[in-house]
Amino acid sequence: MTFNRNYFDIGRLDRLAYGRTWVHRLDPRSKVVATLLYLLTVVSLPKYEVAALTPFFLFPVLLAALAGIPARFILRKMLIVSPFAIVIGIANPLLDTRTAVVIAGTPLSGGLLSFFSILLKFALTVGTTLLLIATTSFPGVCHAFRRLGVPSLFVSQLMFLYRYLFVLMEEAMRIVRAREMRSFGARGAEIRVYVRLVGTLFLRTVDRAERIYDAMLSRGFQGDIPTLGRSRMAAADLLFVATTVGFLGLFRFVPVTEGIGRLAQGVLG
Amino acid sequence: MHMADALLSPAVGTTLWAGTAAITGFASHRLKKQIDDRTIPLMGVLGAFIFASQMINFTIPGTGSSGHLGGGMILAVLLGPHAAFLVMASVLTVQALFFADGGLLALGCNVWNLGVYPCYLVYPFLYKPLAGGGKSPGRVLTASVVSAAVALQLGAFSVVLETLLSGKSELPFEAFLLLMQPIHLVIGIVEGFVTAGVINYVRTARPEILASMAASRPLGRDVQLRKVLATFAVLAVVTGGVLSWFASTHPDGLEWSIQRVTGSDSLPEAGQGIVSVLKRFQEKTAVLPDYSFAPAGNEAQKAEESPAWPMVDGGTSAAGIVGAAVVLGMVLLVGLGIRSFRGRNS
Amino acid sequence: MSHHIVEFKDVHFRYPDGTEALRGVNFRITHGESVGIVGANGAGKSTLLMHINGCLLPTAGTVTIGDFALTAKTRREVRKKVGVVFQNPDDQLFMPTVFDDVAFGPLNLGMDDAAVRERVDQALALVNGRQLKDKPPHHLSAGQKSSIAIAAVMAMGPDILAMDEPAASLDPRSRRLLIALLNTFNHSKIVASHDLDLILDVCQRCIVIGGGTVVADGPAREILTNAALLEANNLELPLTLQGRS
Amino acid sequence: MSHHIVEFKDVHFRYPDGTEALRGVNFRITHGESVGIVGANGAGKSTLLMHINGCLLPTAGTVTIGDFALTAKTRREVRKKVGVVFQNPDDQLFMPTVFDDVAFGPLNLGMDDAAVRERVDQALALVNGRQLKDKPPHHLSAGQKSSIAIAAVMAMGPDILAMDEPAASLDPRSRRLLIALLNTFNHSKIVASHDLDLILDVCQRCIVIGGGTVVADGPAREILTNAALLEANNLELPLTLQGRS
Ligand SMILES: Nc1ncnc2c1ncn2[C@@H]1O[C@H](COP(=O)(O)OP(=O)(O)OP(=O)(O)O)[C@@H](O)[C@H]1O
Ligand SMILES: Nc1ncnc2c1ncn2[C@@H]1O[C@H](COP(=O)(O)OP(=O)(O)OP(=O)(O)O)[C@@H](O)[C@H]1O
Ligand SMILES: [Mg+2]
Ligand SMILES: [Mg+2]
Repeated sequence: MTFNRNYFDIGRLDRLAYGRTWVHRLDPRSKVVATLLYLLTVVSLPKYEVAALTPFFLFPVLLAALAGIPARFILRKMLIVSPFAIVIGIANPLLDTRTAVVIAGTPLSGGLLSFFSILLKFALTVGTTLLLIATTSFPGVCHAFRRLGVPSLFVSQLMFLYRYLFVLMEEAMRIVRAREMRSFGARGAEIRVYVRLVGTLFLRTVDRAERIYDAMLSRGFQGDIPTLGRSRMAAADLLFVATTVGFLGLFRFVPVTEGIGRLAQGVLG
Repeated sequence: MHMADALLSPAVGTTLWAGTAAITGFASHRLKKQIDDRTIPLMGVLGAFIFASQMINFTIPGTGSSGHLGGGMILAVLLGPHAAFLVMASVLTVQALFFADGGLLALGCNVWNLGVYPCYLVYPFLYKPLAGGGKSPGRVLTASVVSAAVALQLGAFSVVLETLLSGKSELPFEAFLLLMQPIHLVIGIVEGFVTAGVINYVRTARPEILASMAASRPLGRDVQLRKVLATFAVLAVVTGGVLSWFASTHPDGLEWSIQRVTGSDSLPEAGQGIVSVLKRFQEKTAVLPDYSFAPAGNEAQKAEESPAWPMVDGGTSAAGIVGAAVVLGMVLLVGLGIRSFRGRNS
Repeated sequence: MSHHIVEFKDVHFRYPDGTEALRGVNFRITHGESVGIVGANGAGKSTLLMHINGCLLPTAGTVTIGDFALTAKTRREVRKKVGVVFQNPDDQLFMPTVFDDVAFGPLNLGMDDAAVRERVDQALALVNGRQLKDKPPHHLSAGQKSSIAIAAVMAMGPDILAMDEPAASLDPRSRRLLIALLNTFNHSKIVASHDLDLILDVCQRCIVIGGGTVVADGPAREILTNAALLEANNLELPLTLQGRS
Repeated sequence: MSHHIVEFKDVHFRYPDGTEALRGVNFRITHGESVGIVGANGAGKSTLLMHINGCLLPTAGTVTIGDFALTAKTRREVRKKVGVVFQNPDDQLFMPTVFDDVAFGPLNLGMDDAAVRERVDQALALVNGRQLKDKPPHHLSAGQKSSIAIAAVMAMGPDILAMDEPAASLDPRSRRLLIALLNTFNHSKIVASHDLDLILDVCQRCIVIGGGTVVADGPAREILTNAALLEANNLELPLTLQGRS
């Protein structure tokens, strides 16, 4: 059943992508470029940086809020993402125990700081990537890739993969269901049966590819997947990218958090 | 074992991005000339198949845990290296985008680890010789198990290197290696068995499919193989060069770990870091501040000449924490505000 | 004896992507009844059928089969009693030959080889499919696949039979045979279909599903002649009742 | 002008596994005719349809479409004239959004962007599907998928339309809409189906296929009321003609 969950989750993510807010309507290229710049900037922050990472939450939070993406859904998806980074990062506090900073009399080790840093980066990168799909749609991202110069053969793969992902996953789910129904938990999950199931799925996939190819030929396919000239980058897109760059530059190179902290301390104190 | 954005440094990420982008271009170019256009939908649908097949699981005998099909190896066998590589790259792209598994920056690493090795290294040099014509189920089994295991070992090893070179993790090299390699040996062997099973099943059920696929993939002919190899070698050298340059200028990753494991116990109380005025300036202007102009020399020296990070000063740090809390609060408020505004309007 | 009872009590089901496919379904089918489930595309018929043997479990409400409330724990037992034939026969034939496929269920029930062979033989005879025994399923025509999928379920000797759109790709003779087959099966049966004539031939009772709830429930003859009700649910009079000018 | 003629002359076809699916098929369909193809499961209907635009090429005999004998060389030309909708709409909607899918054909015909947009718009309007433009196909219902598959073919402006079992999973209302849609298309059309009532509603002529050859060929009304002929081919009277006691 865990797989079903996974599957339905991407179904939901996919559905969100067909929303109609102005974030959704931005040119996919501008969102792809902005996201990549964002990721690079976040990742470029030094190992022990914690406080300076916090302003970067503004970007995903703004995007999610403006595009009407339910925050809880994105958060839940973040939890089921492979925890590799966290598993690796959790070793840091154990290994790097040198005191790096003393705050209000409490010594904090370098490992602890770098672990927090990894956690924050994890949240920022994963959340923003999910938001890219949730606001752009997968076909949108593909079109953006193509127009940003990614080889068209590769992009065609991606589009077919996306289109048939849902079809084949449902097929696989129905196969699993059929097996479950007639196996009573007793047998039916051995490698031998498994290999046949996957083999069958494979054969049917190949047959399906054949039928798809026939359908493509029937509609004049000549070896290249044609595309229509899509939307042009509008003023809104340029503005969006420019704002993003400004935002990234500001938070990357100016210690904003610290300043705000001082200010707050000043006000309080 | 997808490499993750959060563990990555921009240098490692972009280097591998460049490497895999080059290979993607190369593979597309090659394929465009070779394939009959029937292969285009086939590749796409097989990518979806890799996902779908992962929804079906089996119980690993004697353990009660369950496994499923990997991807790179079986694709290489069925489609040949170029097509398999592109499909694998698509699969990983979808994982990065839809599941945020790995992430966009780490995509380069992941395509390298899970696509380049099985398709361009293991398949031509290990699988093909071992499997022979692929007619004998026994040889296919041996070849698949060995290939899948080796491919995954290479992949796992690369994850270790990439992580350590990125310098975000404190895990010592050897410990990390010990953590990664054995697990992936087991996974690789299981994957090999399954791969062989499926290939042999397909061969008995519909021999014509494997035959027709083989027909549309001329990589077996060695002229091209040599070119592939040359390209691969060049890329490997470039990547290796960049990585090792990077490693040598960035001591807080690999070297430090090794040093730590080899037991120079006189570890400094304070961390290494970026301190000098020049370096602070650097940090504020360069995109990759950690990596350029890093003073050569080993950890101990550095620690001696530099005060603790980041200029331990209760005030500053406390200000950092307070600031972080305030910033997060403001961000949250902004989000909630927009949401309730939208809610009222719709 | 409550053995072959199927009871839905306020069953709700939401697909994890948010689609509310069932919104409070209530009915009770007693032993020996034959019930047709009809409704528009997307009304929730298939979703409902998948609840009958626990392929899906309700998000709220309860499904009771015989003596068991259907839960993740009891569904294994329940599946021995309930045979379900789903909409797409392709997905149900997963073994390399027709014989292997029909034998899969009986083998998993732990029968010995001879008994399995006999079961398979009987089940194939039931759908006129003996000559297809050694064929691989992917080389069958659409209608042949449907027949085999039915045989595979019948081979397990179910007490309750549920079928989703069983006649969609059958030729008229095979459809007629299926109707006859269903009429000889005298335990409870539940058939979801757009083929209202088939429902009229096979079922005494008919449930109309619309928007995830039961819109109407009554004698098939009555429901399927109620033009206004049918119209409102994207249906129309069974063709045999429409006649032709 | 022989433009929209479809002619099969002694067409044989054997699948690679040895199954002889067609064994000498002969017929000629002239411009503007609407022809139903009926027959038992496995009779060879789908196989026949795949010959009409050269997805399969005869092992022996010739298929002529308009002025061309269909060969590996001419089939590209032929495909511009012949639109085929196969049995499974999922296999025909292969692009990631409805718009892209419908635009695929016109783009391949080399039209410019504005013309393509217009074509797509018209084709979608034809099937009442304009509002689905930006949806991905996997968010469509079965009936919607069928409609879009038809729109995608219609967007190429075919002179001849061939469809394999177009109504199989549609609810009665969607089926009725499809019948109306087919009746507005006034070039040649060929429909293979087990739904004899649909054939009767849409086609003037009917060809019965049995065992890979043409068993009967004549006016639909005549063929589909010939009980003995139908019986011999696993068929039966259309349900609307059967009435009910
Ligand atoms: N896997 C799924 N994920 C999300 N929503 C689904 C899924 N399967 C079905 N649905 C939705 O649930 C609702 C009920 O679907 P269901 O398949 O039960 O309808 P149905 O009555 O069987 O229709 P049909 O006559 O076309 O077979 C529909 O709105 C459908 O879009
Ligand atoms: N790919 C294939 N390989 C081998 N034999 C096939 C293949 N497809 C169909 N056949 C066989 O060819 C014959 C004709 O099949 P076809 O699919 O044309 O029948 P059909 O009239 O469309 O049947 P249905 O009404 O069930 O769709 C059948 O005997 C079938 O088993
Ligand atoms: Mg259904
Ligand atoms: Mg057919």
